[in-house]
Amino acid sequence: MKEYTFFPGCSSEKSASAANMEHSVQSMCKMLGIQLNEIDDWNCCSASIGYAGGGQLPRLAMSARNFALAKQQRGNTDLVATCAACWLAMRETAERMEHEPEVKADINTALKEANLSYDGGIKTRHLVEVLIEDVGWDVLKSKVKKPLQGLKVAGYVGCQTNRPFGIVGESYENPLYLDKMIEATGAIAVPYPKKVSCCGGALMFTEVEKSCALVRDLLQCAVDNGAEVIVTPCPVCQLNVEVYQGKINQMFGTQFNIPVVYYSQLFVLAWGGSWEEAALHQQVVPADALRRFA
Amino acid sequence: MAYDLSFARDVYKNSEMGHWIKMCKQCGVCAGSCPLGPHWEFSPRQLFQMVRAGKKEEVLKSHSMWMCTSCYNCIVRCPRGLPITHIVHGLARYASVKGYADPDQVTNRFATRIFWTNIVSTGRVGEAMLTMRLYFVDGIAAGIKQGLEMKDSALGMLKAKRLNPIPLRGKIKGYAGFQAMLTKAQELEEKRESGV
Amino acid sequence: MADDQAAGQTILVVGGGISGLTAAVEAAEVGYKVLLVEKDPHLGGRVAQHYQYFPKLCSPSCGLEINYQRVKNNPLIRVMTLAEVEDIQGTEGNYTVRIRQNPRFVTEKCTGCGDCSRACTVTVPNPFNFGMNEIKAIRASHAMAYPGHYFMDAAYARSAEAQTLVSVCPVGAIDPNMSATTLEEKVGSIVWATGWQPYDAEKIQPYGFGRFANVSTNMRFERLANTYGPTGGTLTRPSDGKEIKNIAFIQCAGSRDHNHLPFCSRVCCLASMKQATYVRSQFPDAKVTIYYIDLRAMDRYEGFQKKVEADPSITWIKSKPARIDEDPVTKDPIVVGENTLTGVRYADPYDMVVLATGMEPNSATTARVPAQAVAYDEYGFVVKGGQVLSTGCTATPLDVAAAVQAGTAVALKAIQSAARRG
Amino acid sequence: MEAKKIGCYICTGCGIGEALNVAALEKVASKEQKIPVTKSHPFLCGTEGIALIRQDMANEGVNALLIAACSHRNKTDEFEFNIPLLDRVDLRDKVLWVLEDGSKDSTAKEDLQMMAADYLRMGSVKLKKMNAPDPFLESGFSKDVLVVGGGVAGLTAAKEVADTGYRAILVEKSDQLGGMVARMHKTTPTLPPYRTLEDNPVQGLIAAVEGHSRIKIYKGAAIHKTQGAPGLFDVTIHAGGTETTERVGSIVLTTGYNLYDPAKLDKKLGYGSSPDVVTSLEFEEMAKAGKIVRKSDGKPAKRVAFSLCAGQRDSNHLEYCSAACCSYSLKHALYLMEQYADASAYILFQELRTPGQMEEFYRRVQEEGGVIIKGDVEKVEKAAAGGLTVQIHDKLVRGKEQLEVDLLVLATGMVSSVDTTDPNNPSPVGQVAEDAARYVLNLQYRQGRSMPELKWGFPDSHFICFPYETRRTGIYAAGPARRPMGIAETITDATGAALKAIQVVESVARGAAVHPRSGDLSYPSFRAEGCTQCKRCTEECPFGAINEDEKGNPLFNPTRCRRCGTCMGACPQKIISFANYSVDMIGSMLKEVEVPAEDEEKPRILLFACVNDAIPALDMVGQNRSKLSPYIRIIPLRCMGSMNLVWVADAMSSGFDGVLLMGCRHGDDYQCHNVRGSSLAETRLSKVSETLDRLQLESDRVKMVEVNIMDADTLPQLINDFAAQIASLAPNPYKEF
Repeated sequence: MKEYTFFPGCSSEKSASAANMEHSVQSMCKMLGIQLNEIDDWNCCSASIGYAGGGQLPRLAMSARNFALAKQQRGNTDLVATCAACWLAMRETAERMEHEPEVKADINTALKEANLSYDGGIKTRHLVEVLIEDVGWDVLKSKVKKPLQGLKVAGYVGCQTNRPFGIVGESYENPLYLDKMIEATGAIAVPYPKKVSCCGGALMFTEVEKSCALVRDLLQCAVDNGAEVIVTPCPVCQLNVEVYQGKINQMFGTQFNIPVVYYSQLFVLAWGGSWEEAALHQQVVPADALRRFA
Repeated sequence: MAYDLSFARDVYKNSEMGHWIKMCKQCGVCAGSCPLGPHWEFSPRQLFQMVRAGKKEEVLKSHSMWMCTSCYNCIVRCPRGLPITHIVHGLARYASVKGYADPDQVTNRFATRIFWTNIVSTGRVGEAMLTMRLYFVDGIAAGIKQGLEMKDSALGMLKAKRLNPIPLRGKIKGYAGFQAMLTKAQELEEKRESGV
Repeated sequence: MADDQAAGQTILVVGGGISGLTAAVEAAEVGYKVLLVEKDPHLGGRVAQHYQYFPKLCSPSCGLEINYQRVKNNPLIRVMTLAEVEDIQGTEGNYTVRIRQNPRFVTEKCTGCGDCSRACTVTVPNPFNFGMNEIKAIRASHAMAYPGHYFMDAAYARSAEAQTLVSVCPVGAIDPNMSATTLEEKVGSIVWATGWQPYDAEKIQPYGFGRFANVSTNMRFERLANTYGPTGGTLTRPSDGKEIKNIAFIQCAGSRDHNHLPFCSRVCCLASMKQATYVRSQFPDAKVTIYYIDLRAMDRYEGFQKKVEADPSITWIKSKPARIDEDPVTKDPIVVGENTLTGVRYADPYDMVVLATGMEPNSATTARVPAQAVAYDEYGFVVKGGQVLSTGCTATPLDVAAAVQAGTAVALKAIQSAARRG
Repeated sequence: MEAKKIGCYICTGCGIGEALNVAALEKVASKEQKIPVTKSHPFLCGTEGIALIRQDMANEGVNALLIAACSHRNKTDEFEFNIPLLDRVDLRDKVLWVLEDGSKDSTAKEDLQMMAADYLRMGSVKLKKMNAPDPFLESGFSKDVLVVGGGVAGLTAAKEVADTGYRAILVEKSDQLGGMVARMHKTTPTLPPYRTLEDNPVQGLIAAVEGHSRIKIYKGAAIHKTQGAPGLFDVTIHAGGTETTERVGSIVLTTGYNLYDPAKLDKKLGYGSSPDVVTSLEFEEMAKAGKIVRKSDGKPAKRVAFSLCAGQRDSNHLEYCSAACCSYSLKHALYLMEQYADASAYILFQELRTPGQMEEFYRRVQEEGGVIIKGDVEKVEKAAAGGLTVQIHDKLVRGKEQLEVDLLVLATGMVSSVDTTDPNNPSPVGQVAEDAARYVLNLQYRQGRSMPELKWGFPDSHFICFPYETRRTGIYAAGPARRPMGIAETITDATGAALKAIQVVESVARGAAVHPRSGDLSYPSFRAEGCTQCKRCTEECPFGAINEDEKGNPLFNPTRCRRCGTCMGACPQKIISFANYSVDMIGSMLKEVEVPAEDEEKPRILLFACVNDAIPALDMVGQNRSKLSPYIRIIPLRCMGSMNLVWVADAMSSGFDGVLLMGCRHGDDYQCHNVRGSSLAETRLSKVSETLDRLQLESDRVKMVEVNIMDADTLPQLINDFAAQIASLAPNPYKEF
């Protein structure tokens, strides 16, 4: 059983917006024999717009605390994140501590107040990287029991899983791993040009119209290219693209009603997991298109 | 006086990643890369040249920096390797700290007053509380209106067990230390930002 | 030779493009022995692939022809094509080099009659045209190729048909069983002139080269405009053969960019201005747009810029485009960005977009110098301080005239170096 | 010299044997042309074929070869016998490959045979008329190199010449060496990582040159006269009140540049309005002196604006770009920021031009805080607090801005210091001492004392492909004298010029020509008694090779000559010729063509083609197997400039129905390797109608076209259309005679 230190992030908490991701991720890992050891007493990564309230040091310190706890609890075991924003914030913190000694010093001065310290050493990885590098495509394919034959899926990579760091070996403009995952489940990855366009991210809270316009374009593009389902690795994308469809329909007089699920949910389903194990009962837009494979 | 560099130098020194502003060669690739580009009064490269031109008020009072969705397109495309997203975040923070940023700018308000308070009060984001605070920031009436507008989504979330009106969990266990850490961090941050 | 000049020291010139060719010919015409080694089956390098030179809009073949005549008429120059320098031992004035002679599969007996090519049924993507069309597997590289005798692709040489060609050749020049040989040569000095390759446009992801049919590159466009190119010189686009009457050129596609080539490739601005004239002269109603950061028409080339600027059908936009989208229906590339002089954002469709890709020195990749002491800069250009002398675009990005100056200069340094005993 | 014995060898390979009656061709050679040895071989360029020829040379005493096979551009190595008398008749590329295959059609077969036979005839006559050139060799050739101008370019050229083992004579007009660069503080980076300023190289160069045993230096010197020709230049130098004459082989012109006069700049730039508006050179000198201060009051100058393109790229001032100013101005900004930690450097640019690795230096200057502004200076005023208020139009923040600065530095441009003049309006040669100052070399050339210019006062002649060539053989310009350039490029350029200078003296010593006919041993000889002093040759020579005596007789300078034959083409008296190329030779060749009688309805069209571009293009027509009219007969010319009108008259009087001339592009972007050859030919042809009228023939029987080497795709139509047009005219009545 392969073990990783795990940072779920706020949205993956019980009854939080990405509870469906968290639940399906757990099912998926069980099926792969992967154990995710959650950092005990982790705190928010202060991602997205934490910069404005926190500025750089408090923001970075928050991720540093999670590193420090992880080190205490699990040593240098790879730290896995499932949320794009958390993963990005952790990687940014690690990078800046590595390249900017004064930042590292200040962070540790702050950590000291919590009787903690961290001088690096833990590798931060996205769960997707674990699947590709540690598990491997062959295994991912071999697990399929119920191929999602004929299902047309638009892989929506979004921004923060893709930039500025991105999944190892993928390109910024045309990452292919998500399409490969879709195909690994036996489904059809529909080509469409907006797979790395922006959903508005945290601005969905404040610049609703502007953000909804972005999501509208994305949905339109996916639908125009024949997608029945949208799949994404990112909780921010998932939330914005799924939950706001009603609002968008009001705003633009559109009729969108397309399920938006996580890659983990697709895998669990294709690997023979139940509707519940795949947390597909936790969708706001019912994932009816997937019913036929349940 | 144009191109008086005192403002620019303060930004170089005290705004996050601000020193990179020196390096912009004004190619414009950032502007075209931004998903909300058309909504920026001044594109990143314009902001950078304005900083160098000493246009402090126009830069800091502008809403442009608050238009960043953090998509990082500009960072990966900038031919001079400027961490544009972070520079823009830095400028937003700088404007807010120096008291130039419009307090009613929605994102400024949400980011500084709601989001940050939310996470520091418990150590984690309480999504329900966050949205409530967001809706009611303009008072009860506006809050209800907002809430009603979003009620379908909210209900959907509730049904999907992805939104919990009553937070299950209070503060994180190590909250005291967490808070002490933040206080110290803030103290250091203010020192840095005030340029001493 | 001058009184105290130690004569007879051979000068090795590696690379038969305009820089190496110039170095070889100039040194030989002073009276020195030169060994010119070229990896391709023909001399001429990059310039041979160009349709016209700026600013005179004349064919490179005109100057190349006279240089080839100088080579032919000069017994002091020995040319080896399909050859690569594998190893350099020794010291200045006294080097021993190992040269790999790759098989041509056609001997010097070849009269260039073309019977074999006509008999050959196998075609391959034409490397001289960047694979934009097909060409016979046994051939001369192009119409002006020197040396003129034919060669066969190695892969084809192993085929059964290749064997049948042996009897097709009236003078028995074909030998598919030819194999590579290596030889050692003693030389006094070494000039590295391996030139450049166009930067791989696929790496500039936002511009979609390789994903979008109608996004091309400046070097490909040289072939497209050429009578001997894939379209016989008519400017039509790949997706649907439509005439290219609304075209955009994007400068600094890879150059001046820390994600790609941090340096400026010097010639791309002028090349795009030149290519704008190709389009304008072929289609009087054509429109051209040039996206640039800084227009770099140095020194006297400014006159050419002025001339092109006088054409009202050419629009200049100071902007590095952010990305190119493709219209799903028309396949028109759509250029997206901000005009930095107006602050206005644009998303403009074109029949074709040409990326002005820059010069990547071969010495950074495929033509490293196999010597003990070599000085490179961080981009892979060969600079002063090592055992070999470098010239032309192996030292810095240059236009043709400047490359000829540099090639002439290095010939003198090579003469001095050859005479020096290390 | 032993008697000429011609051997004619006909190759029957590549289908020649099948398509042509070779026996008949052999008869043409042996019986009709009386060639003593005539043979054919199935694979002449093969080992056997070559052996056959060598045997005859050894055993039969054959010493002149007529090789009838493929184009002279093929198989040059195989057919190299190291003898001066050799000609190639192209039966394959220009006959077989461009005519209809005669296997079915008897007329086609006949046309093939006629064309082949005519070319064999022309080749035979050509070879008969051809003599081995006897190279021009004189005692007294010098291999020393004169370098004029002691700046970085001159110092480099002299050093490189001397380091290669030759003697250099360096002439500098001022009292010390170093030129412009000596006035500079530091230089821009030339070595990785291209970020740091480098020490001025000039002192090191001066030391090397002054200490060199093979370099002789004249300072405070002026050249009062440059007489002679490559190998034989006699240069009269005045220095320190004494006159010396030096014999040199070649000359490198490195007189550098003058800066554009800032007083001439637009008033808005403010030069002269305040001492705090300075040129970049003045700023250099200030930095070199140590302190960067306001000229007005000597206070430290910490805020400085650098205005690029001060006159450059401006049709009212200098139309061209000075190439180096952008980098220099960035360097100046760095001087400032290195001197004052709190300095403000503003670079006002139009197009920031830092080619190649200099882009990294641009980054460095921004890293140090240098501010770039794309904008124009609109107004400069003295500021109350001292210094200046500069109003700019800022194109990036889009508006008018007021800059408060201590200094405004104007990056003025480079102007060539080489005196040039239109060769068609030469300045008179006479007593020159009094205006020695005006001229650099004071060439004692019939075409004038100056260097002919290409453009904007720059004296090169073969821009792009052969940048060192000028229109004065053996004189090479280098550095900013020939094109605006920075120091690094100047050093490279001067090294190249040094090579060319050495190359020409070595060529002269062998009696050989330099570019474009490098290695050619022939040179024009002239029959004085026939001369009418018409001066056409002396005026038309593109390289000013021919002087005149007081009576107006031409005085040839063989080592100035590029062997283009323009003089020969110009001469109405037909008295100028080369051992292996003459009016008589070409005339006899065309007369040798068998012109069919009128009733045969086979017109004949003579086609004069330039060997440089038109002939290779015609070879490609053959390679493409494109078909040409069977009525054409091609005669290659060295250059259209050698085209003598008498040939057109001869062609007409011997029954040709039309004449087509194919020369290189002329005009501003000329491609003629001899600069003016094709344009001169065109000028001469404008007078041809007279000749035709005299013969009562239509003037459109003669036509000249510009042919580019890559025109193989359009040539067939061009030629065939002309043939059709000629065919539409009545046959030339002179056929019968």
